[in-house]
Order: sequence, then C-alpha cells, then structure tokens
Amino acid sequence: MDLGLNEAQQMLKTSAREFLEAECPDTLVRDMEEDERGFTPELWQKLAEQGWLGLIIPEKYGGVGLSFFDLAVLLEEAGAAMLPGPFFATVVLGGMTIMEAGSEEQKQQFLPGIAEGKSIVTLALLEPTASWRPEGVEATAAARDDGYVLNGTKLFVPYAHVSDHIIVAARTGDGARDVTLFLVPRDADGMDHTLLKTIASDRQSELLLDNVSVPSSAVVGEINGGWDTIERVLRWGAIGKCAEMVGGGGKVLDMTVEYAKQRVQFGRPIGTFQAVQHHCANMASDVEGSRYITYQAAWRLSEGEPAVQEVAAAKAWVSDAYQRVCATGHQVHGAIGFTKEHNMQLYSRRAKEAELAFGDTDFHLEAVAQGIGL
Amino acid sequence: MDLGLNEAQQMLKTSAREFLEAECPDTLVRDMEEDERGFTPELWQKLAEQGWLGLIIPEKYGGVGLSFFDLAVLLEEAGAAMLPGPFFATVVLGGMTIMEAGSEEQKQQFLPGIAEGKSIVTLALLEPTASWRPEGVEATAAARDDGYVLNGTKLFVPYAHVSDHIIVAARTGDGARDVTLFLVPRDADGMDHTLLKTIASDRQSELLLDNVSVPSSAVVGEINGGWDTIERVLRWGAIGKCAEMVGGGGKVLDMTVEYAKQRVQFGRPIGTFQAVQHHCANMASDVEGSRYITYQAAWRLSEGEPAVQEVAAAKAWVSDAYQRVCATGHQVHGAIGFTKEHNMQLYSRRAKEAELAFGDTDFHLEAVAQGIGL
Amino acid sequence: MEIRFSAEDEAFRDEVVEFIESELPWDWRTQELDSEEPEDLKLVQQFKEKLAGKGWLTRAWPKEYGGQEASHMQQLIFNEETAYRGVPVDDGGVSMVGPTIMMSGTEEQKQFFLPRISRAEISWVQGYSEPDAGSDLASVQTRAVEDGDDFVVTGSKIWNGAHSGANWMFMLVRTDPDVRKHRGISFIVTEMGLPGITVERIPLMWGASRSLVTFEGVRVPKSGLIGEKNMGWYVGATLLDLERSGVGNSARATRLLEDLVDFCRENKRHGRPISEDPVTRSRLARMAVDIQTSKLISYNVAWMQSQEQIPNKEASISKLFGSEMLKRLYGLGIQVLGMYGQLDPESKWAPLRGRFERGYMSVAGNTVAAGTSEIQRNIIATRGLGLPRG
Amino acid sequence: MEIRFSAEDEAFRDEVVEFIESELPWDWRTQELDSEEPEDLKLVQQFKEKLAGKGWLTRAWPKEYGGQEASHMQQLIFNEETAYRGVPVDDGGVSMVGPTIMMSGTEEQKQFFLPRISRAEISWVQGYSEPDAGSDLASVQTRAVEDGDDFVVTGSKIWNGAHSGANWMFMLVRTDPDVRKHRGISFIVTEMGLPGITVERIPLMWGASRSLVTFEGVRVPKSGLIGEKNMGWYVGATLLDLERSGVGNSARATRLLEDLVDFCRENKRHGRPISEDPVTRSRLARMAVDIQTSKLISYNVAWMQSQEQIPNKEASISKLFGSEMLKRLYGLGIQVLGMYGQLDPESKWAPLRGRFERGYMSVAGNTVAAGTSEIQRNIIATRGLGLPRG
Repeated sequence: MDLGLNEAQQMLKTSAREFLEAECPDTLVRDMEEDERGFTPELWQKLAEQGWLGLIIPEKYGGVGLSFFDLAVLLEEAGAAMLPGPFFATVVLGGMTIMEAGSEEQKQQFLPGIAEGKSIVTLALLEPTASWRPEGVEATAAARDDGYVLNGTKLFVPYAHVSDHIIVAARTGDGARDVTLFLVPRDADGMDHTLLKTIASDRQSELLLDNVSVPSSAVVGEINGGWDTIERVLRWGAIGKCAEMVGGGGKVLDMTVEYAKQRVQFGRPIGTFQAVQHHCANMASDVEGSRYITYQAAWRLSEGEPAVQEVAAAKAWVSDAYQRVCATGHQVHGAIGFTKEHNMQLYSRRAKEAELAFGDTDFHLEAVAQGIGL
Repeated sequence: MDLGLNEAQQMLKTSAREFLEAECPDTLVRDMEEDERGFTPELWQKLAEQGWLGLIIPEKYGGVGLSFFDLAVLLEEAGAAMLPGPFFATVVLGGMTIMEAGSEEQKQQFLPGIAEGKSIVTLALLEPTASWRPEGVEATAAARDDGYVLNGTKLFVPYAHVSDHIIVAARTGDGARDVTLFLVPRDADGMDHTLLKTIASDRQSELLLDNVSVPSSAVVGEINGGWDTIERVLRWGAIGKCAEMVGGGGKVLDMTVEYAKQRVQFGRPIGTFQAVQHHCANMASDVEGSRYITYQAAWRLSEGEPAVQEVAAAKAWVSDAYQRVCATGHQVHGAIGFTKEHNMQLYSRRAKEAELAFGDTDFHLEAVAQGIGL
Repeated sequence: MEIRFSAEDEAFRDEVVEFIESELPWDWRTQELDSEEPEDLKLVQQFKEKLAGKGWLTRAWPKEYGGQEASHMQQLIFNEETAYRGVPVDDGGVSMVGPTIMMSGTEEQKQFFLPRISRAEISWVQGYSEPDAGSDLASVQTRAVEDGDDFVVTGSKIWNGAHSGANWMFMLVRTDPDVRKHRGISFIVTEMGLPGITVERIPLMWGASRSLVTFEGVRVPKSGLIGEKNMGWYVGATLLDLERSGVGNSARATRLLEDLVDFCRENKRHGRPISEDPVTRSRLARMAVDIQTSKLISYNVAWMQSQEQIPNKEASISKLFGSEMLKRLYGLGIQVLGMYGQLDPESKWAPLRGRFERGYMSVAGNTVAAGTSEIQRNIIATRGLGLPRG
Repeated sequence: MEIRFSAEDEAFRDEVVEFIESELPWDWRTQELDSEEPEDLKLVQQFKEKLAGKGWLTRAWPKEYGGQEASHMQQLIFNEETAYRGVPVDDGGVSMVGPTIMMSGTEEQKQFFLPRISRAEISWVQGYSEPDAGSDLASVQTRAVEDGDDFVVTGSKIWNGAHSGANWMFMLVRTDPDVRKHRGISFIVTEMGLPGITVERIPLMWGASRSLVTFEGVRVPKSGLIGEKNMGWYVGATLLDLERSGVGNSARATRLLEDLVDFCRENKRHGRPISEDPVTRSRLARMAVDIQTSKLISYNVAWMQSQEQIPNKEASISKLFGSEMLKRLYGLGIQVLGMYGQLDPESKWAPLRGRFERGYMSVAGNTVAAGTSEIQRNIIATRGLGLPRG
C-alpha cells in the first residue's frame, strides 16, 4: 500500500504546477471564456513541448509513454489551473480511443500529430437522447460502396469546432451495443457544427451528420465493437474529470480559507467564526475524500485492474462532493465570489460541467448498485 | 386566513398542558415504559373526566362533540407530554372508525363507553406485509352461516393487549380494495396476541386470527367497503401523529435551548458557540415548518375539505423534520441525552415510531408525486 | 384557525391574476433572467406603472399616502401572484423606503416621496452594503459630514442595481465616527444624478450585474435625512424586518416546479418519460413538500403582521428556509435536466429557456443577500431563542 | 502510488480471517449489541486471550514489549477484519495506554504493563470525561494530591465501561489547581479495586450502560503516574491522536451494508424484492460509495503513520466522516426496514436480529464520543487549515 506519489510523479506534479502558474494564469482562463477558439495556439504548442499532449502516447508514436495515473496527476493540476482548451478532449477522448482501438495505420497517422500538437481529435458520442448508454446512439452508419454513410445529430461534442478529426459513434446494427466508431475529418461534406453556450464556458458543439461519406478505413476497431471501446474511454474520461475536480476542489478550499483569514467583519476575520470554520472543515473533508477515491480508481485503471466499481464510486462521489465544495465556497465568499472578476465562480461553473461529463451521480450509482448485488 | 388558535382552542391547549404537567410527569412516562399495561387506569379515568376520550365523539353518544382540529390541539400537548397508553389508538383509530362507518347500533354500543373510559377499541390493519395499501391486507374473512370466519396474522396493532374490542381489516374479495372491517372482542375464541418490543416502548402486538367466528353484526360499514373508511382513518391518524410530533418537537427544542444555556464548557455556556446556535436555529426552523404544515392539513380535515395532498405533504415533511430535530437535540446534549434518566431519548425513540406510523415519508411522497401531476 | 383566504381576498387574487395574464406577456420572465436590456427595463417600468395605475403597488398603505388600506393578506396575495409570474414590482420603494418614511419621515418627506413611490414615478437602489460592510452592516464607513444645508458624502456603496438607471438611493451613512458602530449612523436618501457620484458596473457570473457606486464629496441636501441624525441604524432596522416576509421564494418555486414537472412528463430518458422515474418522482415530491412548508411559514409571517404582531424569529426562519429551499430546487432542477442543464439560454437546445441554468447560478446569491443564512441562524438563535451571544 | 496491500499483508489478512471465522461464532456480534451479559463478557475475554495467544493484539508493538513489529498496515488489516466481524479486541489498552507508556513510562512501568496488555491479562476503562468535562476535557476537576507514596484522588469520572469489570483505569487528574487549565494535569493509571472507588451504572437508551466512577480520597500509588507530573495533557494528547485512525467505521459499515443488501434481496415490498426499488437502490449505492470513501480516508491515515508522518487534520477528517457516515447508514438501514425497523432484538419479528434498531440508537453516540463532530471540525479548521481561533 502506498498512497503517495512517487518521485517522478511528484516532479511531474510540481513542474506542471509551475508551468501552469506561468503559462495559464487566471487572466488567460478569463480571456479564453470569451475567445472564439477557447484556447491559444501558443499555449497549445507549449503543451506539446512539455510532452503533455503525448504524455500517455507510447514512445513509438512520438509520445512520452507514461501511465494513465501520471496523466491523472497532470489533470489534477490542469483542473486546479482550469487549463482552457481541448487538452482533455484530444488527449483522453481522441488520443486514448485511437490508442485503445485504432489500427496500426490509424495510430501512426494520428498519435504523433496529437503528441506534437498538430492534430486535435475529439469524440462525438452523445446525441439528443443525452444518454451514456449504447441505446442512446441513434445516429446511423449505413454500409455503401466501399464505405459508410453517416446520418444523425451529435450533441455536447467537446471542442469539435477546433478538431481536425472527430471520432463519431454510430449505430451499425439493431443490437443494443451495435455501435461502431468512425474517424471523420471535421471538414467532411455533410458535417456541420454549431457551438453551444454552456455554464462552464467550455466549447461543446452540436454536430449534424447529413449523408457524410467515409471510407472503410475510417472505422476504428471492429464493426459493432465500438461500445467496448467507448466503455473504456468513458471510464478514463470519468476519472480524468475526477482528477480535474480534485485539483479544482483543493484550489477552491485554499482560496476560501485564504479569504476567511483576510476578510474582516464584526471586527475580526470571518475565519474566526465557528460557522465559517465548520464550512471550511466540511470542504476539507470533501476534498480529502475526493482525492483518495479518485486515486484508487485512477491507479486501478492505470494498472489494468478491474475498476468498473471503483470508477463508478469515484465519479458518483466526487461529482457531488465538488458541488458541495463550490457551494460552500460561494457561501463563505459572499457577494464577491459571484463577480466575473473573481475566480470562485470560474470554478463553480466548471464544477457543473464536470459533474455531468461521463455520467452524473445517478448514472454511476446505478452501476454501484449492481456491483453491490442489488 | 387565521393562523392562530381561537379562544376555545387556546383554553383547551392551556388546560391540557396544565393537566398533563400535573398528571403525566416524565416520571410517569418513564414508569410506564416498564409497565405491563403501559398506562394507569387512574390516569385513564381522569382523561375521561376531562372529556378527552370523548372529545370528538358527538354529544348524542356521550361525547363533547368538538372538531378534529380541536383533537389535534390536544394531541400536540399529548405529544409534548408523551402521554402513555391507548389514547391515540382508542380515540383516533377505534372511535373515529366507528364514528365514520359504524351502524347506529355500533355507535350506541361503543362510543359512550369510549367517552366514559370504559371501553378501549383499537384497529388491526397491518400484517407481515407491513403495507399501508389495500393489497397488504391478506387476512381473510369468509362468510359462513350467519357470520364470518377470520383467519390471518395482524402485526403492529397498537394497544391490542388492553383493548376490549379490535376492529380487524380482512379481505372479503379478490379486488384490490375488497377489504371489510369487523369488530371483534379481544377475547374471541381463536384470537391470540403477543406483545412486540419496540424502540418507542409503546405497546404493539402481533395478533393471530385462527378461525375466529363473528356474527354479521360485527361488520363495520359495507362489505368490501372497508378501505374507504381506512383511508380516511389513516389520514386522521397521520395528522394526529403529526400533531404529536409538533408537540414533541417544540419540547425537544425548548429542552435543547435550555441545556445550551446552562451547560458550560470552555468557560462559557455552549449556547454561545455558533455551531450550537446554528443547530438550535435549524431545529427552530424545523419545528416552525412542522407546525404550520400540520395545522393546514388538520384544519382541512376538520373542515371536511379535500386534504389528500395536504395530509401526505404534512406526514412526509414532519416525519423527517422531527427526526432531524431529535438528532440535533442529541448532538447538542452529548452523552447525557442518551441516558435513560434523561428525557431527550424518550422523545427521540418515540420519533421513530411516529415517523413510521400511518406511512413513512416515502409512502407519502408517492402520493404527493401523483398530486403534482407526476 | 382558518387556513383559507376570505372570499374577498380570493376575489382580489382573481383580479390580480387576470390583470397580469392579460397585460403581461406570459413568456416574459425578467425576474428570473435579471435582465439589463434597455427594452426589458422599459417594459418593467411600463408594467409597474400599470400596476400603480390599479393602485396595487402600495395597496396596503394608508389612503392618505396613496394606498388603499388593504390587509397584509392582500399584500401577500399580490406579492405571491406577481412572484409566481416573474413580475418585477418592487425596487425597495414600496416595501422598504415608503414604510420607513411613513414611520420616521417628516410631513414634507411624506408628501414628496410617498405619492411618487405609489405612482412608480421614482425608482430606488439600496445603499447599505459597502465593500467592507457586508454581513456586518453596522460597520458602514461612508461618511456624511454636515455642511450648511447639505451632507457631504464620501465613500462607496456596492451590490446595488444603480447601473439600471434608478434615480434615488436610500442609504446608511456614518455621521458620527466617534461613537460605537451601531450609533453614529444616519439613514438618508439621495438622488443619483448629483455631481460626484460615479457608477461602476460589476458583471456577475450569471450574466447580470451589480454596481459599485462611489461618492466623492457629494453634496446631498439635508432634506434627505430620514428620522433623527445618528439614529439611522434603528430607522433602518425596522426596514430590515419588513424585507423578510419572503413569500416570493415559495411563489417562484411553485412555478419552477410546475415547469419541471411538465418537462418530466414531456421528455423521455432511457425510453420512458422522466416523470416515471421513481428517483426523480421522489425528489420532486420532496421539493413540492418543501415549497408547501415554505409557503405556510411565509403566510404565518404575513398573518402575524396582520395581527400587529412583530415577526422576528419567524421572519428569519422564513428567509432562511425559503432561500435555502429555492437553492435546493434549482440544484434539483438543473440535475433533472441532465446534460441539458448546463446549457445557457442562448443555446438553441436549452430546455425551459435556460432558466434553470441561470437561476442555478443566481440563486446562490439568495442565501447571501439581505442577511446570509448564517446571519439568519444567528438571529434565530440569539434574538429568537434567547441563546447568549458569544 | 500503489493502492493494494502487499502479498505478505494479504496473507496476514487471510490468516486473521480464517482464525476468526473458525474460532468465533459467526452470529456473535457483541460489539453491535454492546452486551453486558456475564456470558458475553466471558466470551470476549476468552477470545481476546486467543488473539493475544497469536500475538495479534499488539502485533505492531516492538518485540521487547510483546509485539511483533508488524507494519501499521497490518495493524490496519487486523482492525478492519475484526471490526467487520464485530470482534471486540481493544479496550484502550493496546491502542492508547500501551503506546503512552511506551512513549512516556518508566522502564518499570513498561516491564509491568506492556506484557500484561499484550497478553490481555488486564483490562482498561477510560478516565477522561467528567460530568463537567466533556468536549472541554482540559477542565477536568478530579484532584490528585500527593501524600507520601500515593496520590489521594477525589472526583468523578463518567461515560466509561467500569461496570463491566475492567481492572484498571487510565485517567487525567488535576495535580496543580493553580495553573491554567491545560497545565497542572497528570496522566495516571489506577487499579479499580482500591478502597474509596465506587461504580454507579448509568443505563443508556439502547440497553447498554456506562458508568460513573466516584473517587473519594482514593490512595493511588505514585507508581501509576505516567510521564511527568503536571504534563498529563501532553502525554494524553499524543494518545488522542492515536485513537483517531478509525477504519472500524468503514469496516462495520461494510458488513452492515452487506446485511442490508441481503435483506433487500430476500424480502419483498408491494410484491417485489425491495432490491428492485429504484429509490432504495440509489440510497444503498450512495452509502456504498460513502463507505468506500471513508475506508480510503482511513487507509491514508494508517499509511501516513506507516510513513512516520503525523496525521492530524487527516485523522480528524477520518473520525468526522466515518462517524457521520455510520450514522447515516444506520438511519438508512432502519428506514429500509420500514415498520420492522422499530422492533427491538427481543421481538420475534425483528429483522437482522434487531441490530439496526439498537445500532440506530447507539450510533448517535459516535458523533459525540471521543471528540464530537463539532470538535473535529474545530480541529480541522484551526489546526488543519490554519484558521485563526475565535
């Protein structure tokens, strides 16, 4: 049993924090909320140079070849810094899907580009059904000539607007799990996207597929075998989000404690009031719990151990805990925390996105229920 | 709109409080927890003399002829004093069932006796199914000769051990609501009862019906029409319990505030600590809410206004609120509140019984859900 | 005990409802969206004037001041029906400034302000909070120094709606810096157009704004002093009590819950209407009960007022319970909407016009504004339950 | 990072489990029932001796004191598996008195007490709380006056298990009444059979008892003073830290949840297994996640100790979260049982042998004993987060 980071992980964490403090200050986060792209190419290139974009991509494809747990360490810092842009989408959703299920050609075609920061790839899974289950996929891919024709509507697709390729999940059979993944260039004929406006000011899109033709070589993995891949990717995604939330939660706690020490009312720092102290103590408890339940799942995923239950438990718990942390943080901050100028609200708005992404608490609780024999 | 008690109700309340302070001190409550009968005949006779046993029984049957709301006022005080014994069972369950559905003969036979304190009548509804729905009634009444033969097991029957008659709900048809009520003498052949031991130290029994024969005149109301009556009685029961909980909640609040003022730790009364103050404030809020949502339902029932929703809302809310009040009361009292000598635990144990009686929060929330169009 | 409005009160309710439904576009929910669009602001003002035309804004006031001497219960009904429909009716003039002037103002002040408030001719912003005086209002630092016929006012007031063009501010200012904090404060009103006043807009997370108003040596005529000099805390304290009946919370919540129930009936998840999902049913039902409870707690506050009792603990409980309840409701609502809950009103896919997304954010302010939940609990514990101060 | 026990640790776990399951009647749950029956108490002692015979009670102690120098993680495993099975193993001797004597005792005290604790030959009760010293432990008033070779002890100690026949008490006594409260306290141990000690049983709501122990001029030999005179608060403070790793909460909870899940699968409500009710599923699943979280928080505390880090905030979080979690679980459990939840173990219809009814009552004490939840939050905020004291 070892619940600490090893030396390399500690270094990764420290260097990530230093890098983000320098390159991703809150002013940038705030600017990117209004920016059309939602990130800067300059920062993107620096991420590539840091090796972050290829962190878990094997060395033979131009990556650094580190583990998923290492990525989680990084995502914790990214969450603390609220790193804007398609980092999560392209590394976890695009990159890891291709690593998991892509053909050798696909890996050679895409992974080095992702690692170098030249290619951005995302995953289009959800639809208006807004369901994380295979039944929710209603977009279709019909075999035609030497390829497939895709039709349907994808929703909540992260950073589709800046991706060069989008991995689209589409139905290729009548069985519940008959879903197949297709790598589609964003500029493919018949594919159109519209940005949604979200509480987190992140960039999600609606994607219309109107007779989009792709060749057979666009299939990622097996025909009708896409859902196995998606399940794995959703687990990585869920725990990646948990790691972000752990980072964000720690930051909100620090910020709130700091404010409670400095803000004077009734002639003394509000942090001397027991009500405020107990708010902060509850937040600390939530952050502590979030950290270890996330680490457990991240480590098991990283080791390839069975982790279905641990992932569900983590996402269910951390999503709720982070909402509580943010709500309490706001309560302690009072009015100032609601202002656009203040960082508190940057975190609390992102907390909502993170809660929903890759299944909310109810979704994961059902998995837990099955796991405990209900 | 008038949310205050009228003069007569205020007098009833005051005299009830004074009576109970004199005749039902906590020492009696504590003694009755260990007593076989669970109450004293002396106190019972005094209740009769006060007119409490016949409070809502019409004057023509020897009662006082007051309203259900007046009874709720009384029950609030009974809850505050934790009046031990079959008062609730005989007045609400026995008496009101007969008032609601009994024949003229039955009314003449039973109501004066109840009012005079000579007869104790209870209702045997639940069974091992522990369901408050008609489907839960599995005991049967088969027509035979000039009467019926009853078979089955009744559970959680309040104060059956001291009742002279028990109104038994039994199935007389295959339709979900084909339930009929029978007035059965407790000493009828084939009827046997065993006391259960409960968290509240109240007296509930298991009742075995083994070929119990009753004449046709034992039927209360219509054959297969019993469930309509039961539904009404359950509503009265639920709101009666709410009134008891309102009384208990107010008492627990007072007791806790008093303790917080007197108990000194760290050189000052614990009531000066904000954590304790906020606990008490939350309790006060719960008691306030409990009071008015109970009054609303009690008043509507009393006026014969439609009250299905209001009853369900009240029982759902008050059951939970009272649990919170007791849990917080315990937390403020610390160890002393758990001792048998202390009144705090007398209330918290009864709170559990009251929560369950006549449907718990989940049961009533389903009714609310239907009421709001879900 | 009679938990039912009188026939007369119900008739008034019908009249109010009918008027609003015929005069106000149903899909217009300014209060929810906290709009700052000039068009919306104009509509608000127009509708206010319409209500004033019916005499409803100040219906509970004495006749001599432009009122109709209606009962507190009718005022409650009016507040309930307008809040249910998202009608913005009061900027503090009716519920706060007016009553304060009635109680503490001079005859001249009454003659000037009250009819104008009643006719919705002047609009108000609050001038209580300062950057360093939030929960601890008594620590206001904005100075008002007497100079001839004026106070010279210097300082800042924050979290008000001054950017929306209100023309008057009611405020607490320090007129004697040498005495302990609750003393030495005065209650004054000032026009917003005076030289030396600057308004800076502070954008908030949910798209609306508040303002920081800076006073640099602003000469406010002494005629704006309400009540005695240095007694403003007590003049203002009455006013704080008036602000806390809070039926608006349950009224808004009732409407939101209805919308949510409709949404659940009309939308499917995993192939069946959301309304059939037992977990969602249970949660929505629990909210319905909370709303009901909140409403009754508010009714009781209004009823106490109608009996000329002073709700104290009861008003704080109403504020505490109502604002926390509304926060729970928005939290539940956005959760019920699932992935769609995160969509801003500007997204074409936003359900219920994004009101839950906006409200989820803004409602967090309700447990902070006008006395945080912590302050309410302090008040309930010390003033209400008599627990000793720490 | 490696969230997995070593093969060696797992082998130890298997050994512990196998031993308990073969030696302890499975349906015997003394810890849950807090039994005072002489037969049960005898069984407890016998089983303790068996565990002592394996060297497990003090397995983490140094060899010279009767231990096996096992890792903290193995101690954790032992605590977890025994708590899961309701095995009563420690009365404070192993986790509290022993370590304190090891750290602050004389060689003679070590030689006398440690082997006896290790062999389960002596049993302990705590002598911290007094009627007027609960959360505020530093205000202990029990006086100990030096007289020759003895302390003469006068005062009362409460909420301990003295009625069950323990033979030693470890206690905080005031040896200098003239200095400020945390100073002037000494940590002493005393035999319970001394003249002048009386034990009065205090029955509790859930059927168990605690004791009030009165000392009237009891001559306690000075050899019972652990550490320096007047330094007892600091001697005892270390000990309080040791008491708070708290894996027992999640271990007990794991077992209870399993029982509840079984109950829900085996029992029907409204014609279908309770386990199919979506609301119940959701609630039980949430508890499962809470238990998991609690467990990991505890693991981290043990791991920190194994790294010779001092868990401070972390231990308080573990106590706070674990005890509140267990309270929620009992609350949920008794709710899931419905009407049957109210039945006492003596009722023939009581499900799961009435353990939820009993536990529902007794668990409320867990958020009070050994530092209330409020005290834990104070510690987390001030010692852990550095917030200034009020």
